[in-house]
Amino acid sequence: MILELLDVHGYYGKSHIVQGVSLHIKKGEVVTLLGRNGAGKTTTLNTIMGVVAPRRGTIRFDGKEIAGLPPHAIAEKGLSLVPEHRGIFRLLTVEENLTMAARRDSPWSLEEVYRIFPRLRERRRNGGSQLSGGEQQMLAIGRALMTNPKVLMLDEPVEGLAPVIVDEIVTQIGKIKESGIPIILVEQNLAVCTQLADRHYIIEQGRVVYTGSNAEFLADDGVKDRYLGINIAA
Amino acid sequence: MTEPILQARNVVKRYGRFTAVNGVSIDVLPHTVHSVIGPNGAGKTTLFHALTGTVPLTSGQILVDSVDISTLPGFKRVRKGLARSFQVTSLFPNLTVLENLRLAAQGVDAVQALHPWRRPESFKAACETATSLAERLNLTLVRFRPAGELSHGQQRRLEVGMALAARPKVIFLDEPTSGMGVDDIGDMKQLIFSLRSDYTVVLIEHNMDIVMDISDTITVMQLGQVLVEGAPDAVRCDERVRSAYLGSMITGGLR
Amino acid sequence: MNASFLSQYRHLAMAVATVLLLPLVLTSGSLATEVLIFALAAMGCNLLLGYTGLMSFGQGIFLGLGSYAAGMALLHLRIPLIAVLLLAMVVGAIAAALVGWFSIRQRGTYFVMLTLAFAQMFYFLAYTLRDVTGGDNGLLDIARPPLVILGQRLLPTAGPWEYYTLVAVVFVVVFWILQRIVDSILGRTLLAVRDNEARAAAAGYDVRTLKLIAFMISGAITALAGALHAMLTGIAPLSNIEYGTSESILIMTVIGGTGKLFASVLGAGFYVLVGDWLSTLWPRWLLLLGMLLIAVSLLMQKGLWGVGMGLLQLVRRPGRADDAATQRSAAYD
Amino acid sequence: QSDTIELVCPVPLSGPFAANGKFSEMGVRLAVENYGKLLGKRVTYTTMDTEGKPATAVRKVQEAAQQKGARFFVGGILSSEALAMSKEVDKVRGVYMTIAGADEITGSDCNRSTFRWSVPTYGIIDQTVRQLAEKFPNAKRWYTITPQYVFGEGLLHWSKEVFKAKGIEHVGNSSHSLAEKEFSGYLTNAMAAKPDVLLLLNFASQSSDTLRQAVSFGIKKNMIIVVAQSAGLEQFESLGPDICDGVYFGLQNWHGVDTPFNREFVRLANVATKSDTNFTVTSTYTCAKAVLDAIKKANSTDPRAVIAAMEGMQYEGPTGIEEIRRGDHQVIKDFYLLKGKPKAAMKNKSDFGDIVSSGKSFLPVEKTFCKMA
Amino acid sequence: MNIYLLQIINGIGIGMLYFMMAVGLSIVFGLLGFVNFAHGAFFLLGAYACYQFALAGLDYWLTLVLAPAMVGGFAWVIEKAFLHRIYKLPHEFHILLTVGVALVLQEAVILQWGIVGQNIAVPEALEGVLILGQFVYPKYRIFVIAFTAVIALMLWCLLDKTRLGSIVRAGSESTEMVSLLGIHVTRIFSYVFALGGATAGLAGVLAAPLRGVEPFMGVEALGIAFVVVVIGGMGSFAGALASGLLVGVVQSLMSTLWPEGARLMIFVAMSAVMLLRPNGLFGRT
Ligand SMILES: Nc1ncnc2c1ncn2[C@@H]1O[C@H](COP(=O)(O)OP(=O)(O)OP(=O)(O)O)[C@@H](O)[C@H]1O
Ligand SMILES: Nc1ncnc2c1ncn2[C@@H]1O[C@H](COP(=O)(O)OP(=O)(O)OP(=O)(O)O)[C@@H](O)[C@H]1O
Ligand SMILES: CC(C)C[C@H](N)C(=O)O
Ligand SMILES: [Mg+2]
Ligand SMILES: [Mg+2]
Repeated sequence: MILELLDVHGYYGKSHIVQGVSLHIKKGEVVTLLGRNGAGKTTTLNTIMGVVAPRRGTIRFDGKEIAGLPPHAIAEKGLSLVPEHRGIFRLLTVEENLTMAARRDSPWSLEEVYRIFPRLRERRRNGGSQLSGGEQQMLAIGRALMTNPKVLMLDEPVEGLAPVIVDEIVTQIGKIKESGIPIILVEQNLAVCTQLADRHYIIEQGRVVYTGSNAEFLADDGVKDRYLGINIAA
Repeated sequence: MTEPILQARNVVKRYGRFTAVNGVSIDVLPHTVHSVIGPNGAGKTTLFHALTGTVPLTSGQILVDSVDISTLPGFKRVRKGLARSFQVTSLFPNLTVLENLRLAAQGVDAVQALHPWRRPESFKAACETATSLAERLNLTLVRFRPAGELSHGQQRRLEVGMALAARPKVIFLDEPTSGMGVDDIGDMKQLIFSLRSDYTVVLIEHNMDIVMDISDTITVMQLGQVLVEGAPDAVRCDERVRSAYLGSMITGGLR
Repeated sequence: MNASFLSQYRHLAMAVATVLLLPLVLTSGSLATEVLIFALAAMGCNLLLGYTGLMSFGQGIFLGLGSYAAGMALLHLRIPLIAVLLLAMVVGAIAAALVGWFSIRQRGTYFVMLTLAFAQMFYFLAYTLRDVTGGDNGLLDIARPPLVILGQRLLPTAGPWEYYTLVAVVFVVVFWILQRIVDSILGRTLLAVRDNEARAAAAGYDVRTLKLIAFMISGAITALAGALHAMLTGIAPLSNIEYGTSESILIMTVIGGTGKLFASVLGAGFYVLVGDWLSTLWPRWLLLLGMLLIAVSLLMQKGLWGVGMGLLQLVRRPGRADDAATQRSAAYD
Repeated sequence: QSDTIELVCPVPLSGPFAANGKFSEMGVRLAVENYGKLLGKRVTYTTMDTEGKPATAVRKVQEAAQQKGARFFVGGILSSEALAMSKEVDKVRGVYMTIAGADEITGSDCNRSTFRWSVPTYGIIDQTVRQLAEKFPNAKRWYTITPQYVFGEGLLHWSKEVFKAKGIEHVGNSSHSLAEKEFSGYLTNAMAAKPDVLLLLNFASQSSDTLRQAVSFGIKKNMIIVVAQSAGLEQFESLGPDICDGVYFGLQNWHGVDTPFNREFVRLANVATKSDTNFTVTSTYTCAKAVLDAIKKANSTDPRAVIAAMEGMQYEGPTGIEEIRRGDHQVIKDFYLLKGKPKAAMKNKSDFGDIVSSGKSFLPVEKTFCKMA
Repeated sequence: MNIYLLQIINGIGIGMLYFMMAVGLSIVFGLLGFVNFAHGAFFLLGAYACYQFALAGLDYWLTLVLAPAMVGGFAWVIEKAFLHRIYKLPHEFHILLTVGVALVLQEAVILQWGIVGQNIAVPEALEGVLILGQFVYPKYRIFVIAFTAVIALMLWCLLDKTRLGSIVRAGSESTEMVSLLGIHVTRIFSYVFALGGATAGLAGVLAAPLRGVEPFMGVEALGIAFVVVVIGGMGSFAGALASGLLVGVVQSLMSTLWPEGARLMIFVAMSAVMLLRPNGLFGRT
């Protein structure tokens, strides 16, 4: 068990958003967090990273408690979040965006990242403000890899990407998975989720309301209908 | 044949030495959904920027109802009936959802906005637009919350609402469904489709499920230029489009 | 009953109460007058900072120009008091249009620096144009004419409290007008501009014009304060246009709290009175002022207004949290 | 009514002229503390910070007059604030004595309530420029550096008069703002004009800055440098003897001049401030003492009576017997020219130079433009 | 030699000093996004440290290293003690705080070293003048030009060519994102603030033998720094250099052409730049 959340609560000011989430992820595993808009998926990731300080509950990473640490300390331990807004530095070039995040011990070098995302190599001298949405997403993922993550958290990674690129990114996430890095994936695109994930969690109003393996989930239309509002029948 | 409501002729937009949009011409017919698709970085958003005046044109011409608006600044184009949503959410984060919508509704009326004495509440039409839009976008529950506190998906919906509130002739939606929940995507698709009766919609979308179902015309862009233009079926079957853009189309949702 | 209607008159009542209270607690009419004059200036600054999101470090320009305008009018033209004040406001608005035209293209801190540099430029301009401004000496012997309307002598202004009365009337009227403006469609649109300019432009607003209007209103009011100050002291000195004046006005505004007009009155009162008091304690009183500023920035982040509201809340109904939500809805309905 | 007589001392305690303010305060304090009882009342004083701003100065004068009924004011360093205050004190019919330099104070803007101790610009130039022009008849090319305000322009005006009279060529002038700190450009310009004499008409820290930078440009080696109005000992101490050596300084007073007042006061100051006093302390002390003396002489605290007593009054001052001229309220007194000496020649820590010449030079009242109501 | 040429040389001398005064302000602005009103006070501290060391008989060359280091350290403490707590607040609070710090420092300097200005001798090795034809120029000013040029080069390498530089620029956009990459961004803030303080302190040390020390010298330096940063473009290193030189040369040339308006012309130059390039010479759009 590389990451484990037990009854974690997270707040924005006074609003209680994450209301006792428990989940875990093992080495080499890909799990997804699903749920409607506003369910608390992003907030859960933010709570893990310490961006939102958890008020109650335990978060264990590699057996050690990390709840309460500041984000940079958590990131340093090997948790890496690609946020939904991507957070590309507009004043830095593509290459600077990548190198500033680089860790010496990372198996992901600049070359490696360019190999996965050749588009980035083409635009390496471009400022971060001059990228299209898809380019930004590639850069964000590439940059996260440069930090040598032990757990990678992707918040809606294929949002706004062209279908070919989605294919590409899904393939790449698959490769990352094969390299042994466990991934927590928040994604609205069920096709992507079910292609990649081993297990799924569904979150509703800040609580985990469903958990199941990929196979169970695929088979259970009722769950999708109930929690995600997908009317498969129609 | 009906006159196009919006015509772009040879629109070019350069950023420094880089040409993001390179001579694009499109005709948008009234009461249609005209989609613009293409790989990331093809210049779709830049085309929107240029059409709506967010950035100045490098060259080319834009006509709305045959009136040349190419040199008008963005805010004046709103009054000519163009309104847009942004790919990267752009709201008034510290104002409430209703206030966001009210301001968007009021924006078309330039003179009102400068009124230093009248109270905003007395401007009934805008308030009503705001309330009904909040309802329509399923934001009634959070209508008194500051927009910055909404979840990503809620903000995306509000983003679309901001464009609708202006009651424009032509509405530009830049990836309205990105970040939306699976359930909402269906609703949004219905919504956009229904807009067709009152407005004209220009849509950028990567969700082929939506694009193929509701578009009347699809323009496919690549490297700043138009690659293909046509009806959905023609575009879907076009080999160049398949290889440049569509791939295996897992974005289409669960099928 | 309309909630914002109520709140408007609540604030106006506070302003009137302040005007009535000052003579009871202060023995110097000049000091009381200075409080109101700087309250005007701070409100002008607040209109920019709190409502439009523009942190102007150049308010001294308008204060100084207002002083010069009033000074020159009183020295060279024979026009009634009201006309002098209006003239100063026009001068302030024009100067604001000019400075604004250059600076409002910029946002945030760049805007701060630009206005600051402009403040310096106007200082040296006034300094260099000695024939007009009197250079380092300033304009001296500025008279204080009585308030005459339609040939009717309404108010003498010679005595300190007589002059206070005039300033108090001006202050209350301006407060009321400003309150109306910030509650108006324009005021609320300015709030939107403050929040997100790009979106405001995309929603059809002419952002530059809006900001320019706010800047001009602010300039006019600050110049009015400058004119009143020139009449208070009988001089239009170079130091009114100095960068230090801009700094003081901004500090008052921040100390008071942004986004509520009356907060600026509190801020100005506090700054003027505390400064006056500290300076009698110790020649190195700026050390104390500095510490006070540090303390305010560390501990009092909603300004005096926030502190006041906090206390009020404690007294009235301890521990009610949903207040904010009702307020928000009140602002809309 | 009250059992105290209160002096108010409005001076800049903060801002660039705070040093002068501090010394002024010291002077008033010494005067008040050593005065004892006056008309059976205790003498007290309050210092008020004008922040070097005329408007603040005026407001504080108003405040003091309104709150405490204060009528006796001593202070004001900068011409601008002194001018403004003089008018305000006149409005409340008080008494104001200042050391500021602007000629208008006892000239075109003079009034019943205002008195001035320092020698105005005419006398300063007469005792410095004219003296030196006569001393160095071969020095025919002069360059001036002037601060842009009334005091500086007054000095420049009278210098030009002397130049004309003595057939001196004025090879250039650089005017600068009161905010200037960088003088290398002006000095470069001055050197290019190849003058024999560099005349500095600026004051306090600005003249120190100019002088220091001039010395670093090696100017002392090939021209005579004159500082028309020096701040005296405080300035020499801050510059150090190496820079002052060989430079001519104009002085309103000098502790080394042997007068009864100086003998007494230097001792007093050494006890109270552990230094051989300086220009600002001494001059403000003298002003305060003159006002108090006048109150004693008038045997009344009615400002009108005190003014009457002051007009024409003679007293022991730092330059010897000094007299307040009735027509313009100007104190008639000596002005000195001092030449800085090398460190090796200094007999004690305050012995920065020797008086070269001294004397009284004043325009007759008719020529001062002073018309008193 | 032509007088205008001389004034240009002199202007470069002034300009390099102005650059040194301004560059820290620009760097701190770049990362932290607010105007550090205590910047002038750091300049003041540097100058007084130089004075104090000179009194103590310390070698000037040692002072040149020690004093900026101390001022930098002091800035670091200020950052840790105060600024650190209020980064999340709007910028007006940063300004309020740094104005407060500036006041406290200035008054503390008065309490410690007195209100009267003092002179500082030029280091012996740099005494005297260099003779250029019929024109002389103090050796010390030549040294200032050379030394500042070296420092400028070092700073440029640090900020543009290193990973630290990237982080600093990234941090100016989103500190949260930087920390999500495992970088202790608040520590970087402290370093950069200290670096800004140290450059101001260094400018103070360099200026002290030229201008002496007096407690209000920081205010003037801050004013200059503002103008230089505005003209150069906020947060731009090259801009600070170019505009420092521009201001110096304008001021120096004006001392010959129209001395009354020398200061005014700086601001006229500023307006001209603003008109043509609203973001400053090297400002990013
Ligand atoms: N900064 C904030 N302050 C206050 N409330 C917030 C903030 N950010 C999010 N919320 C609220 O927290 C709830 C959960 O938001 P979160 O962003 O975690 O949702 P999500 O599951 O990621 O949704 P989406 O799919 O739309 O991204 C929402 O109701 C939202 O309104
Ligand atoms: N301000 C800018 N300066 C320079 N280049 C830019 C700028 N903005 C965008 N670009 C470039 O223009 C190209 C087109 O960008 P645009 O955002 O229009 O693409 P898009 O088609 O909307 O892509 P996506 O589907 O990913 O949003 C991209 O390669 C991008 O790098
Ligand atoms: C004689 C000095 C006190 C002159 C002074 N500098 C002034 O401003 O007038
Ligand atoms: Mg989310
Ligand atoms: Mg796009």
